[in-house]
Amino acid sequence: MNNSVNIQQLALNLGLSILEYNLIVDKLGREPNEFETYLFSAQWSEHCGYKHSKYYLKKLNSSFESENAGYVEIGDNAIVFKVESHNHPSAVEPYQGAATGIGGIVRDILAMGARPVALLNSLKFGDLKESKVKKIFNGVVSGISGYGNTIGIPTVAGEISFHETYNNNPLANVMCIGVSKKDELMSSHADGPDRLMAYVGSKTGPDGVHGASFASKEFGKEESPERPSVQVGDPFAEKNLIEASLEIMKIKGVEACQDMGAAGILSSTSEMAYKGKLGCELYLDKVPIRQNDIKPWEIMLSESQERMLFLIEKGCEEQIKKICDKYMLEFAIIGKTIQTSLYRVFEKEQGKILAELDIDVLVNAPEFYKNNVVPTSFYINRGRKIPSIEESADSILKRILAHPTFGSKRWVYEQFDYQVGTNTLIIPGYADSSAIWLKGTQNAIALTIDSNEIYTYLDPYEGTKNVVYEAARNLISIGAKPLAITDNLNFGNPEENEISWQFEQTIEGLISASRELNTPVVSGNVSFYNSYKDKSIYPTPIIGMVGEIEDITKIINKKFKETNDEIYLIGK
Amino acid sequence: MKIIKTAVLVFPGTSGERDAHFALQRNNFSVDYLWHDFDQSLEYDLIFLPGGSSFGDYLRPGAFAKYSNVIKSIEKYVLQNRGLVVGIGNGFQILTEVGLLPGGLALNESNTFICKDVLVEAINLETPFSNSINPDNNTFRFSIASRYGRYVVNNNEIDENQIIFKFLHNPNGSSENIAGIVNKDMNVFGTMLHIERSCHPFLGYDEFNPIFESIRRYLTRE
Amino acid sequence: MKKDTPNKEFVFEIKIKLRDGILDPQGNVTYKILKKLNYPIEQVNFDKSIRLTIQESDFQKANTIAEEIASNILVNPVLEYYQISQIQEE
Amino acid sequence: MKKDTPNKEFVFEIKIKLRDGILDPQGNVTYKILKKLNYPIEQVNFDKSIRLTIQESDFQKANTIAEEIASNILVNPVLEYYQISQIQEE
Ligand SMILES: Nc1ncnc2c1ncn2[C@@H]1O[C@H](COP(=O)(O)OP(=O)(O)O)[C@@H](O)[C@H]1O
Repeated sequence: MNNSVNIQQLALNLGLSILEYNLIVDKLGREPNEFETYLFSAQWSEHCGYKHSKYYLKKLNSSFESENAGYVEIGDNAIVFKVESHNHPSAVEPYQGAATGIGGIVRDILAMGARPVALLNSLKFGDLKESKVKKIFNGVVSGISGYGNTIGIPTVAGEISFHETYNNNPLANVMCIGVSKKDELMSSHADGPDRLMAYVGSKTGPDGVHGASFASKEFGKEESPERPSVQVGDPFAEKNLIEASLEIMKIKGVEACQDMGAAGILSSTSEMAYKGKLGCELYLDKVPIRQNDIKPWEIMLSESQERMLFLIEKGCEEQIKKICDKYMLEFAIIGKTIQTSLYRVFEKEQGKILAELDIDVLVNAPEFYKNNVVPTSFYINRGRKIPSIEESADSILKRILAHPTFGSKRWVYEQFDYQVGTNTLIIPGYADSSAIWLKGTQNAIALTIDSNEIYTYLDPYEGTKNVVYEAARNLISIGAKPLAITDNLNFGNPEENEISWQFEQTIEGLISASRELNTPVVSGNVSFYNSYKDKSIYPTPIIGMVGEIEDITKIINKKFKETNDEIYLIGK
Repeated sequence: MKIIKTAVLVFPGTSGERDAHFALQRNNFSVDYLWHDFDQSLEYDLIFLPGGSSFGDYLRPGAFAKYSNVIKSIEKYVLQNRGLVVGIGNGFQILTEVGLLPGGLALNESNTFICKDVLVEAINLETPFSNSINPDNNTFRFSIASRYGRYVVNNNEIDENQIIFKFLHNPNGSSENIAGIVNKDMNVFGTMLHIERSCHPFLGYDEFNPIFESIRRYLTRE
Repeated sequence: MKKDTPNKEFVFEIKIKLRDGILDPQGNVTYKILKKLNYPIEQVNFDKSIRLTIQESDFQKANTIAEEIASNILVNPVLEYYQISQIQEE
Repeated sequence: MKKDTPNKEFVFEIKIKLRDGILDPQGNVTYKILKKLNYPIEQVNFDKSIRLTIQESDFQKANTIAEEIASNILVNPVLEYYQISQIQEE
């Protein structure tokens, strides 16, 4: 198997391009072995590598790629927040897709050392008349309910719209907000050699090992082509992981933390070491596994849920193990940091070496940039005349009101526990934003999540600015001061010219609006390839915004108060 | 004022413990958290089993909590009538699973989780948990948040005077609109109503919480 | 059963199991608890079992419908597989 | 299975059903969906099915344990009853 033709073929089957493959060989000065090829295929995937978005995102967010989530300060508190998508999994298995989406974003916030205190979501579905769409809608809502409620984090606000552009590509974006004392935030950077890498959480199984079945069709004789790639969420383990992690982070000698998300062990260990300008060694026999026939590369790439990586000094293992036992979680030391910037994976300590790579080659996926040109569709859209309206206002109004996008969302949000934590000052349906009380103070965090796929389709630049403005208005409407933005950019295939242009325009719009409002973009996420049979969704940037309420007694909601009160319209 | 000592139990998966803590403190109870493997005798005036879930509720809500050490201590505590026990949500489910309260909690009629405010009426005001309620002002708004909130009980397992609260509009299909019950000795109270969420006007509820008020009155009178 | 129709009732059990390699959180936790209670348990699996009562003129037709419902509606093949069997009314 | 023990493995299925008169919301909701899709469906019931793999020296002992686990732990007698059966490993 270890001859060049096969390795190259494997690389291609795993989704690397020939260009990327050659780049790897070039940078390594040799051909990667089979195991290493798997590592590259995951670490250089769009999902981990941000190949098609890095160039733009750097313009947007100065701290891009440095920590798990961004934050703002309110009083002594750091408010940590981020939004994440789980669009593709939700299309395939709506319940588990949405559930594991929540799990992932919650661990991102947790990894910063913050206790997650609220969830929001933005959901996009196709035409509800289609039975397939209905099934996805039901599944996503009950997945959020099942997972979010069980881990005891309130889902306090959100938005849902229905449009045929999402018929085959639903969007499930979830935003999580956490609170930490400013000086207790956790780093995700390794800060010295010979620190131990501690694995905490559920066991590793073959969940979400992408490309596995695909690759094995070509290569595998013994591999089962039936390997599942759908992850199942275990909210009980997540709840335990939240409590355990917060306890572990209090231990002196615990230096860094990183959740195991996409490409689990591989990306968490390599990025943690790389950010600390170090290398690391891993011993795969130490990883707690769920089934014996799992392969080394599967262990590395597995996206089994509810796992965390901690970097610790020698000597605090026992304390951590005790906490893990208390919370019924696995604990193992799976490796350590080393001074040389190499990424080494061993079958076992002093055993066979499976990979030895320059860590910055592994971690730094190539960056693609296109010279975008304005697509003709934009001019066509811009040239559209306002259609003459024949229908009566009465019947148009009825049609609008009957559209599920404008209907009451009560059926949805009543399935979410929006009150647990008893910090929810504004519950769903009462105002355009929610507010979470920082108990012990007069302050609250104001929260909203917004998008408008029609605007952003017609003009991604202006549309995106509009969404940012809307988010800010929603915060202002309850008396909050907008502070910062997180975003999730849901797009089609970035290799297409039109999509690439849409993406660039969206970023420009975001930069412009966030400067105008003085609300920096502190975190975010990109979801590409939301397309089906070559048809991409409307560009859908989703904006989460966080604001500050200085005095919770001054919060206002949108209910009319008294008869004969006068109504004013402000603006034009 | 006599200090009322309360233990809030925490099982793996519990999420309502801090809510209970906040509410109890606002009502001037002193509060300790107790992890579920606690097996000493319980030197408290009130034992509070909060909401959330326990062990993921993966078999049935509350089913596995039964095997925690603390349960044996609670059984003794109840038998010897050493104080009061309150179970909210998952706490209620645990108390029925253990057998300290009759009946059981089944999947809501709607097959979905339900989080909303409901109106209930207090119909027995002669219990340690309801003695402060004014008969002319006995309707309250409380929050529910559960998927397994449908209370099921056979008529012959429960006496009329064990029912403290009834729903005005049944949200989940519970037998006889029952929203909160006590055991025969009237020292254990269970409900799916999140009474601990009704503790602060900022959170949309009255300051006055009839249940905490009644408990205080009962325990300080003795 | 309606008296005025020639149709018969057939009851099928659709047993739905998780595919190999798919996490079974319910089974896992139940296993851990039983282990802790010192039962000589090796494994616990949670399956679903759904009974469908179908009205049709003959078994073949009813069976086809049950298969269709199972595979199109009740089961997600990326996670699960199913077994179908006729059961006699108790 | 551990090689150094004389024990054998026995697998039991515990089928848990709702007692008569206890509403089955999952079954009801699924029934309504199927009805709407025009299936000739009369009734849908959701049961639980739990497989226990028990290690014991003989069937009798294993069966006693399975019964004990089922009746003491797996079933809430207020709401449910169970049936137990041995199954052959597939
Ligand atoms: N997916 C969701 N999750 C939680 N809450 C939601 C969701 N969708 C809508 N909501 C809540 O329902 C209420 C009404 O939402 P929406 O119909 O978008 O109204 P508006 O246009 O006035 O914001 C808001 O409080 C919103 O936060």
